[in-house]
Amino acid sequence: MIQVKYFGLIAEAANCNSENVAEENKTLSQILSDLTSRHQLGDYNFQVAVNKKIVSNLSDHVLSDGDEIAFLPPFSGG
Amino acid sequence: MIQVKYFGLIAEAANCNSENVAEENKTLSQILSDLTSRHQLGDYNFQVAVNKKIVSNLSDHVLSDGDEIAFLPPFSGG
Amino acid sequence: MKKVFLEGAISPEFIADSIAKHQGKHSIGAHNIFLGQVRGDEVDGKKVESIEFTSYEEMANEKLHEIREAAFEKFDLTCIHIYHSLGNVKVGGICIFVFVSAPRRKQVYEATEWLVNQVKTEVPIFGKEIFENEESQWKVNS
Amino acid sequence: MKKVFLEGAISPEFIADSIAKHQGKHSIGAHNIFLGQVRGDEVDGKKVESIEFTSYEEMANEKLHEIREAAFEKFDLTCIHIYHSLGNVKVGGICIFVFVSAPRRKQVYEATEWLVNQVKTEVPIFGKEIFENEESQWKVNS
Repeated sequence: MIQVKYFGLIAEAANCNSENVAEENKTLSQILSDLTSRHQLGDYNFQVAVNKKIVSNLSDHVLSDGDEIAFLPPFSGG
Repeated sequence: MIQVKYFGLIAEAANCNSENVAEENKTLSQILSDLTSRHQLGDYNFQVAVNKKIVSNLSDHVLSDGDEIAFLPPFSGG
Repeated sequence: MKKVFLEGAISPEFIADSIAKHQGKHSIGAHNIFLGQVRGDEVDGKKVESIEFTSYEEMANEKLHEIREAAFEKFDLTCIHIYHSLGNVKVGGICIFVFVSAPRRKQVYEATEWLVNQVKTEVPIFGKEIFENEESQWKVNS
Repeated sequence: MKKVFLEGAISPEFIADSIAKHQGKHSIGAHNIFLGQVRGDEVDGKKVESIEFTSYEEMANEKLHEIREAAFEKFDLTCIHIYHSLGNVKVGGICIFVFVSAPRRKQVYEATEWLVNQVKTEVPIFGKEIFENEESQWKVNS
Protein backbone atom coordinates (compact mmCIF):
# COMPACT_ATOMS: atom_id res chain seq x y z
CA MET A 1 0.00 0.00 0.00
CA ILE A 2 1.00 3.58 -0.69
CA GLN A 3 -0.34 6.38 1.46
CA VAL A 4 -1.19 9.54 -0.49
CA LYS A 5 -1.56 12.94 1.20
CA TYR A 6 -2.96 16.14 -0.27
CA PHE A 7 -2.31 19.62 1.09
CA GLY A 8 -3.67 23.14 0.83
CA LEU A 9 -5.18 24.08 -2.49
CA ILE A 10 -4.65 20.53 -3.81
CA ALA A 11 -6.51 18.94 -0.89
CA GLU A 12 -9.32 21.38 -1.53
CA ALA A 13 -9.39 20.65 -5.27
CA ALA A 14 -9.20 16.87 -4.76
CA ASN A 15 -11.70 17.15 -1.92
CA CYS A 16 -9.47 14.69 -0.08
CA ASN A 17 -6.75 14.92 2.58
CA SER A 18 -5.37 11.41 2.34
CA GLU A 19 -6.07 8.00 0.86
CA ASN A 20 -4.39 4.66 0.38
CA VAL A 21 -3.71 3.21 -3.04
CA ALA A 22 -2.52 -0.24 -4.03
CA GLU A 23 0.75 -0.03 -5.88
CA GLU A 24 0.28 -3.02 -8.21
CA ASN A 25 3.81 -2.70 -9.52
CA LYS A 26 3.23 0.82 -10.78
CA THR A 27 5.91 3.46 -11.01
CA LEU A 28 5.59 6.81 -9.28
CA SER A 29 4.72 8.54 -12.56
CA GLN A 30 1.96 6.02 -13.28
CA ILE A 31 0.42 6.46 -9.82
CA LEU A 32 0.67 10.25 -10.12
CA SER A 33 -0.94 10.20 -13.51
CA ASP A 34 -3.80 8.01 -12.21
CA LEU A 35 -4.39 10.25 -9.18
CA THR A 36 -4.09 13.47 -11.17
CA SER A 37 -6.70 12.38 -13.63
CA ARG A 38 -9.01 10.81 -11.00
CA HIS A 39 -9.00 14.04 -8.92
CA GLN A 40 -8.83 16.38 -11.92
CA LEU A 41 -5.64 18.03 -10.76
CA GLY A 42 -4.24 18.54 -14.24
CA ASP A 43 -4.51 22.33 -14.13
CA TYR A 44 -2.81 22.72 -10.77
CA ASN A 45 0.77 23.47 -9.97
CA PHE A 46 2.27 21.11 -7.38
CA GLN A 47 5.44 19.33 -6.27
CA VAL A 48 5.56 15.73 -5.16
CA ALA A 49 7.28 14.43 -2.05
CA VAL A 50 7.96 10.75 -1.38
CA ASN A 51 8.66 9.93 2.25
CA LYS A 52 8.93 13.65 3.05
CA LYS A 53 11.53 14.42 0.38
CA ILE A 54 10.74 16.42 -2.75
CA VAL A 55 11.20 14.24 -5.85
CA SER A 56 12.48 16.31 -8.73
CA ASN A 57 12.84 13.54 -11.33
CA LEU A 58 9.47 11.80 -11.16
CA SER A 59 10.03 9.33 -13.99
CA ASP A 60 13.02 7.58 -12.43
CA HIS A 61 11.39 6.97 -9.10
CA VAL A 62 10.59 3.44 -7.95
CA LEU A 63 8.07 3.06 -5.15
CA SER A 64 8.09 0.54 -2.31
CA ASP A 65 5.26 -0.76 -0.21
CA GLY A 66 4.60 1.65 2.68
CA ASP A 67 5.86 4.74 0.87
CA GLU A 68 4.13 8.03 1.53
CA ILE A 69 3.39 10.32 -1.42
CA ALA A 70 2.42 13.97 -0.87
CA PHE A 71 0.92 16.45 -3.33
CA LEU A 72 2.27 19.87 -2.34
CA PRO A 73 0.97 23.12 -3.82
CA PRO A 74 3.33 26.16 -3.75
CA PHE A 75 4.51 26.83 -0.20
CA SER A 76 3.15 29.99 1.38
CA GLY A 77 4.25 30.03 4.98
CA GLY A 78 5.45 33.11 6.82
CA MET B 1 30.60 82.95 28.13
CA ILE B 2 31.18 79.60 26.55
CA GLN B 3 29.89 76.45 28.22
CA VAL B 4 32.26 73.49 27.95
CA LYS B 5 31.10 69.89 28.48
CA TYR B 6 33.26 66.80 28.89
CA PHE B 7 32.03 63.25 28.35
CA GLY B 8 33.04 59.66 29.11
CA LEU B 9 36.75 59.00 29.24
CA ILE B 10 37.49 62.70 28.67
CA ALA B 11 35.33 63.81 31.62
CA GLU B 12 37.13 61.23 33.72
CA ALA B 13 40.59 62.39 32.55
CA ALA B 14 39.73 66.08 32.99
CA ASN B 15 38.02 65.29 36.27
CA CYS B 16 35.32 67.69 35.17
CA ASN B 17 31.87 67.36 33.56
CA SER B 18 31.32 70.98 32.59
CA GLU B 19 32.66 74.45 33.14
CA ASN B 20 32.22 77.97 31.79
CA VAL B 21 35.04 79.86 30.14
CA ALA B 22 35.22 83.49 29.11
CA GLU B 23 35.76 83.76 25.41
CA GLU B 24 37.88 86.95 25.37
CA ASN B 25 37.86 87.08 21.58
CA LYS B 26 39.51 83.71 21.26
CA THR B 27 38.95 81.34 18.38
CA LEU B 28 37.73 77.78 18.89
CA SER B 29 41.23 76.39 18.33
CA GLN B 30 42.68 78.74 20.94
CA ILE B 31 40.07 77.75 23.53
CA LEU B 32 40.58 74.07 22.74
CA SER B 33 44.30 74.40 23.05
CA ASP B 34 43.95 76.18 26.43
CA LEU B 35 41.56 73.54 27.77
CA THR B 36 43.53 70.61 26.41
CA SER B 37 46.68 71.78 28.10
CA ARG B 38 44.95 72.84 31.35
CA HIS B 39 43.28 69.39 31.68
CA GLN B 40 46.21 67.47 30.20
CA LEU B 41 44.08 65.93 27.43
CA GLY B 42 46.86 65.97 24.84
CA ASP B 43 47.15 62.18 24.70
CA TYR B 44 43.44 61.54 24.27
CA ASN B 45 41.47 60.99 21.13
CA PHE B 46 38.33 63.14 20.93
CA GLN B 47 36.02 65.01 18.61
CA VAL B 48 34.65 68.45 19.31
CA ALA B 49 31.03 69.53 18.95
CA VAL B 50 29.87 73.14 18.99
CA ASN B 51 26.17 73.59 19.73
CA LYS B 52 25.64 69.83 19.30
CA LYS B 53 27.21 69.58 15.84
CA ILE B 54 30.58 67.92 15.26
CA VAL B 55 33.10 70.49 14.00
CA SER B 56 35.48 68.87 11.56
CA ASN B 57 37.53 71.94 10.65
CA LEU B 58 38.46 73.41 14.03
CA SER B 59 40.68 76.20 12.78
CA ASP B 60 38.01 78.00 10.77
CA HIS B 61 35.46 78.07 13.54
CA VAL B 62 34.41 81.38 15.13
CA LEU B 63 32.67 81.23 18.49
CA SER B 64 29.84 83.39 19.76
CA ASP B 65 28.81 84.18 23.30
CA GLY B 66 26.57 81.41 24.64
CA ASP B 67 28.05 78.66 22.47
CA GLU B 68 28.34 75.19 23.92
CA ILE B 69 31.53 73.20 23.27
CA ALA B 70 31.66 69.45 23.94
CA PHE B 71 34.69 67.15 24.17
CA LEU B 72 33.56 63.77 22.88
CA PRO B 73 35.66 60.60 23.16
CA PRO B 74 34.97 57.78 20.65
CA PHE B 75 31.30 56.79 20.71
CA SER B 76 30.58 53.36 22.17
CA GLY B 77 26.83 52.99 22.41
CA GLY B 78 24.97 49.82 21.59
CA MET C 1 13.51 17.96 16.97
CA LYS C 2 12.59 21.41 18.29
CA LYS C 3 8.98 22.48 18.49
CA VAL C 4 8.16 24.95 15.72
CA PHE C 5 4.40 24.93 15.24
CA LEU C 6 2.09 26.80 17.57
CA GLU C 7 -1.68 26.90 17.40
CA GLY C 8 -2.93 30.37 16.41
CA ALA C 9 -1.12 33.71 16.62
CA ILE C 10 2.24 34.04 18.37
CA SER C 11 1.77 36.41 21.31
CA PRO C 12 4.13 39.26 22.28
CA GLU C 13 4.38 37.56 25.70
CA PHE C 14 5.70 34.38 24.08
CA ILE C 15 8.34 36.49 22.30
CA ALA C 16 9.27 38.29 25.56
CA ASP C 17 9.62 34.93 27.25
CA SER C 18 11.97 33.67 24.52
CA ILE C 19 14.10 36.80 24.87
CA ALA C 20 14.21 36.47 28.66
CA LYS C 21 15.42 32.86 28.36
CA HIS C 22 18.55 34.11 26.56
CA GLN C 23 19.58 36.61 29.19
CA GLY C 24 21.48 33.98 31.14
CA LYS C 25 23.74 33.23 28.14
CA HIS C 26 26.59 35.64 28.67
CA SER C 27 28.40 34.89 25.41
CA ILE C 28 25.53 36.47 23.45
CA GLY C 29 25.95 40.10 22.40
CA ALA C 30 23.37 40.44 19.63
CA HIS C 31 19.88 39.18 18.87
CA ASN C 32 17.93 39.64 15.66
CA ILE C 33 14.24 38.87 15.49
CA PHE C 34 11.96 38.69 12.48
CA LEU C 35 8.20 38.76 12.96
CA GLY C 36 5.70 38.26 10.16
CA GLN C 37 2.36 39.93 10.83
CA VAL C 38 -0.87 39.19 8.95
CA ARG C 39 -1.60 42.20 6.74
CA GLY C 40 -5.11 43.48 6.06
CA ASP C 41 -4.59 43.50 2.30
CA GLU C 42 -7.45 44.43 0.02
CA VAL C 43 -8.03 42.18 -2.97
CA ASP C 44 -10.75 43.27 -5.43
CA GLY C 45 -12.37 45.38 -2.72
CA LYS C 46 -12.43 42.55 -0.16
CA LYS C 47 -10.29 42.89 2.97
CA VAL C 48 -8.24 39.97 4.32
CA GLU C 49 -9.49 39.15 7.80
CA SER C 50 -7.24 36.24 8.72
CA ILE C 51 -4.94 33.57 7.34
CA GLU C 52 -5.55 29.88 7.97
CA PHE C 53 -2.29 27.91 8.03
CA THR C 54 -1.86 24.19 7.46
CA SER C 55 1.31 22.19 7.06
CA TYR C 56 2.71 18.80 6.16
CA GLU C 57 4.14 18.84 9.66
CA GLU C 58 6.39 15.75 9.60
CA MET C 59 8.11 16.94 6.45
CA ALA C 60 8.19 20.55 7.69
CA ASN C 61 9.91 19.49 10.91
CA GLU C 62 12.54 17.49 9.01
CA LYS C 63 13.16 20.36 6.63
CA LEU C 64 13.36 22.92 9.45
CA HIS C 65 15.92 20.74 11.19
CA GLU C 66 18.04 20.72 8.01
CA ILE C 67 17.65 24.50 7.62
CA ARG C 68 18.74 25.08 11.21
CA GLU C 69 21.81 22.85 10.76
CA ALA C 70 22.73 24.62 7.52
CA ALA C 71 22.41 28.02 9.20
CA PHE C 72 24.78 26.97 12.01
CA GLU C 73 27.27 25.93 9.29
CA LYS C 74 26.84 29.13 7.34
CA PHE C 75 26.80 31.75 10.10
CA ASP C 76 28.51 32.22 13.46
CA LEU C 77 25.46 31.84 15.71
CA THR C 78 24.81 30.82 19.30
CA CYS C 79 21.08 29.99 18.98
CA ILE C 80 18.34 29.77 16.38
CA HIS C 81 14.65 29.58 17.14
CA ILE C 82 11.91 29.33 14.54
CA TYR C 83 8.20 29.36 15.35
CA HIS C 84 5.27 29.30 12.94
CA SER C 85 1.54 29.41 13.50
CA LEU C 86 -0.93 26.76 12.43
CA GLY C 87 -4.66 27.37 12.24
CA ASN C 88 -6.23 30.79 12.16
CA VAL C 89 -4.27 34.03 12.63
CA LYS C 90 -6.25 37.26 12.44
CA VAL C 91 -5.05 40.47 10.82
CA GLY C 92 -2.39 42.06 13.07
CA GLY C 93 -1.46 38.67 14.51
CA ILE C 94 2.08 37.33 14.32
CA CYS C 95 2.41 34.10 12.34
CA ILE C 96 6.19 33.63 12.10
CA PHE C 97 8.90 34.36 14.66
CA VAL C 98 12.55 33.79 13.74
CA PHE C 99 15.07 34.51 16.50
CA VAL C 100 18.83 34.45 15.99
CA SER C 101 21.50 35.12 18.64
CA ALA C 102 25.25 35.48 18.27
CA PRO C 103 28.28 36.78 20.14
CA ARG C 104 28.50 39.77 17.79
CA ARG C 105 26.05 41.54 15.55
CA LYS C 106 27.78 41.30 12.18
CA GLN C 107 26.00 38.22 10.77
CA VAL C 108 22.68 38.24 12.61
CA TYR C 109 20.75 40.28 10.05
CA GLU C 110 21.82 38.16 7.10
CA ALA C 111 21.24 34.95 9.07
CA THR C 112 17.69 36.01 9.95
CA GLU C 113 16.95 37.00 6.36
CA TRP C 114 18.30 33.69 5.08
CA LEU C 115 16.26 31.69 7.60
CA VAL C 116 13.03 33.53 6.83
CA ASN C 117 13.53 33.02 3.09
CA GLN C 118 14.27 29.33 3.62
CA VAL C 119 11.09 28.87 5.69
CA LYS C 120 9.04 30.66 3.02
CA THR C 121 10.43 28.72 0.06
CA GLU C 122 11.46 25.29 1.41
CA VAL C 123 8.99 24.40 4.16
CA PRO C 124 5.59 22.87 3.30
CA ILE C 125 3.30 25.39 4.97
CA PHE C 126 0.16 26.60 3.22
CA GLY C 127 -1.70 29.84 3.96
CA LYS C 128 -5.25 30.57 2.94
CA GLU C 129 -6.44 34.16 3.14
CA ILE C 130 -9.95 34.46 4.53
CA PHE C 131 -11.89 37.58 3.55
CA GLU C 132 -14.53 39.48 5.49
CA ASN C 133 -17.26 37.96 3.37
CA GLU C 134 -15.98 34.44 4.16
CA GLU C 135 -14.60 33.96 0.67
CA SER C 136 -11.00 32.83 0.57
CA GLN C 137 -7.97 32.52 -1.66
CA TRP C 138 -4.73 30.58 -1.31
CA LYS C 139 -1.84 32.85 -0.37
CA VAL C 140 1.05 33.17 -2.82
CA ASN C 141 4.45 34.13 -1.43
CA SER C 142 6.41 36.85 -3.20
CA MET D 1 11.36 64.26 19.51
CA LYS D 2 10.76 60.62 20.42
CA LYS D 3 11.98 59.24 23.72
CA VAL D 4 15.05 57.06 23.20
CA PHE D 5 16.87 56.85 26.51
CA LEU D 6 15.69 54.54 29.27
CA GLU D 7 17.24 54.16 32.71
CA GLY D 8 18.88 50.72 33.11
CA ALA D 9 18.30 47.55 31.10
CA ILE D 10 15.47 47.29 28.56
CA SER D 11 13.10 44.57 29.76
CA PRO D 12 11.56 41.81 27.60
CA GLU D 13 8.16 43.12 28.76
CA PHE D 14 8.94 46.57 27.34
CA ILE D 15 9.78 44.89 24.02
CA ALA D 16 6.57 42.80 24.10
CA ASP D 17 4.61 45.97 24.77
CA SER D 18 6.20 47.71 21.76
CA ILE D 19 5.34 44.73 19.55
CA ALA D 20 1.75 44.64 20.83
CA LYS D 21 1.30 48.35 20.02
CA HIS D 22 1.92 47.57 16.34
CA GLN D 23 -0.69 44.86 16.02
CA GLY D 24 -3.41 47.39 15.25
CA LYS D 25 -1.50 48.66 12.19
CA HIS D 26 -2.83 46.45 9.44
CA SER D 27 -0.54 47.72 6.71
CA ILE D 28 2.45 46.15 8.49
CA GLY D 29 3.55 42.70 7.32
CA ALA D 30 7.11 42.48 8.66
CA HIS D 31 8.98 43.55 11.78
CA ASN D 32 12.69 43.31 12.39
CA ILE D 33 14.14 43.80 15.86
CA PHE D 34 17.74 44.15 16.91
CA LEU D 35 18.69 43.72 20.57
CA GLY D 36 22.16 44.34 21.95
CA GLN D 37 22.88 42.34 25.10
CA VAL D 38 25.76 43.04 27.51
CA ARG D 39 28.33 40.26 27.05
CA GLY D 40 30.33 38.81 29.92
CA ASP D 41 33.63 39.27 28.12
CA GLU D 42 36.84 38.41 29.84
CA VAL D 43 39.67 40.93 29.57
CA ASP D 44 43.02 39.94 31.10
CA GLY D 45 41.29 37.40 33.31
CA LYS D 46 38.69 39.86 34.61
CA LYS D 47 35.04 39.35 33.70
CA VAL D 48 32.79 42.23 32.61
CA GLU D 49 29.95 42.53 35.09
CA SER D 50 28.06 45.50 33.67
CA ILE D 51 28.29 48.49 31.36
CA GLU D 52 27.63 52.01 32.60
CA PHE D 53 26.24 54.21 29.82
CA THR D 54 26.32 58.00 29.66
CA SER D 55 25.36 60.28 26.79
CA TYR D 56 25.41 63.84 25.58
CA GLU D 57 21.65 63.54 25.50
CA GLU D 58 20.64 66.77 23.76
CA MET D 59 23.05 66.09 20.90
CA ALA D 60 22.15 62.38 20.83
CA ASN D 61 18.45 63.18 20.50
CA GLU D 62 19.08 65.59 17.62
CA LYS D 63 21.30 63.06 15.87
CA LEU D 64 18.81 60.23 16.38
CA HIS D 65 16.09 62.40 14.89
CA GLU D 66 18.26 62.94 11.79
CA ILE D 67 19.06 59.22 11.57
CA ARG D 68 15.39 58.30 11.76
CA GLU D 69 14.50 60.81 9.03
CA ALA D 70 17.31 59.53 6.81
CA ALA D 71 16.13 55.92 7.30
CA PHE D 72 12.59 56.83 6.22
CA GLU D 73 14.10 58.38 3.07
CA LYS D 74 16.34 55.40 2.40
CA PHE D 75 13.98 52.48 3.10
CA ASP D 76 10.29 51.77 2.66
CA LEU D 77 9.29 51.63 6.33
CA THR D 78 6.12 52.17 8.33
CA CYS D 79 7.70 52.72 11.78
CA ILE D 80 11.10 53.03 13.41
CA HIS D 81 11.73 52.84 17.14
CA ILE D 82 15.13 53.18 18.79
CA TYR D 83 15.73 52.75 22.52
CA HIS D 84 19.04 52.85 24.38
CA SER D 85 19.87 52.38 28.04
CA LEU D 86 21.56 54.94 30.24
CA GLY D 87 23.14 54.06 33.58
CA ASN D 88 24.06 50.56 34.61
CA VAL D 89 23.17 47.46 32.56
CA LYS D 90 24.32 44.12 33.96
CA VAL D 91 25.65 41.22 31.90
CA GLY D 92 22.72 39.60 30.05
CA GLY D 93 20.77 42.86 30.10
CA ILE D 94 19.56 44.49 26.89
CA CYS D 95 21.02 47.96 26.26
CA ILE D 96 19.82 48.75 22.73
CA PHE D 97 16.51 47.94 21.02
CA VAL D 98 15.98 48.89 17.38
CA PHE D 99 12.57 48.07 15.94
CA VAL D 100 11.66 48.48 12.28
CA SER D 101 8.28 47.72 10.68
CA ALA D 102 7.28 47.71 7.01
CA PRO D 103 4.53 46.45 4.73
CA ARG D 104 6.88 43.78 3.34
CA ARG D 105 10.00 42.09 4.61
CA LYS D 106 12.47 42.88 1.83
CA GLN D 107 14.19 45.94 3.33
CA VAL D 108 13.69 45.45 7.07
CA TYR D 109 16.94 43.56 7.71
CA GLU D 110 19.12 46.10 5.93
CA ALA D 111 17.24 48.99 7.53
CA THR D 112 17.80 47.55 11.01
CA GLU D 113 21.49 46.94 10.32
CA TRP D 114 21.92 50.47 8.98
CA LEU D 115 20.17 52.00 12.00
CA VAL D 116 22.20 49.99 14.53
CA ASN D 117 25.45 50.98 12.80
CA GLN D 118 24.39 54.63 12.74
CA VAL D 119 23.59 54.59 16.45
CA LYS D 120 26.96 52.98 17.21
CA THR D 121 29.04 55.37 15.09
CA GLU D 122 27.14 58.67 15.02
CA VAL D 123 25.43 59.05 18.38
CA PRO D 124 27.35 60.38 21.42
CA ILE D 125 26.85 57.52 23.84
CA PHE D 126 29.70 56.26 25.99
CA GLY D 127 29.94 52.83 27.60
CA LYS D 128 32.25 51.95 30.46
CA GLU D 129 32.77 48.27 31.20
CA ILE D 130 32.78 47.52 34.91
CA PHE D 131 34.65 44.39 36.00
CA GLU D 132 33.95 42.07 38.92
CA ASN D 133 36.82 43.61 40.88
CA GLU D 134 35.32 47.10 40.38
CA GLU D 135 38.01 48.09 37.94
CA SER D 136 36.71 49.52 34.67
CA GLN D 137 37.64 50.33 31.10
CA TRP D 138 36.00 52.47 28.45
CA LYS D 139 34.26 50.36 25.86
CA VAL D 140 35.51 50.55 22.25
CA ASN D 141 33.05 49.70 19.47
CA SER D 142 34.19 47.38 16.70
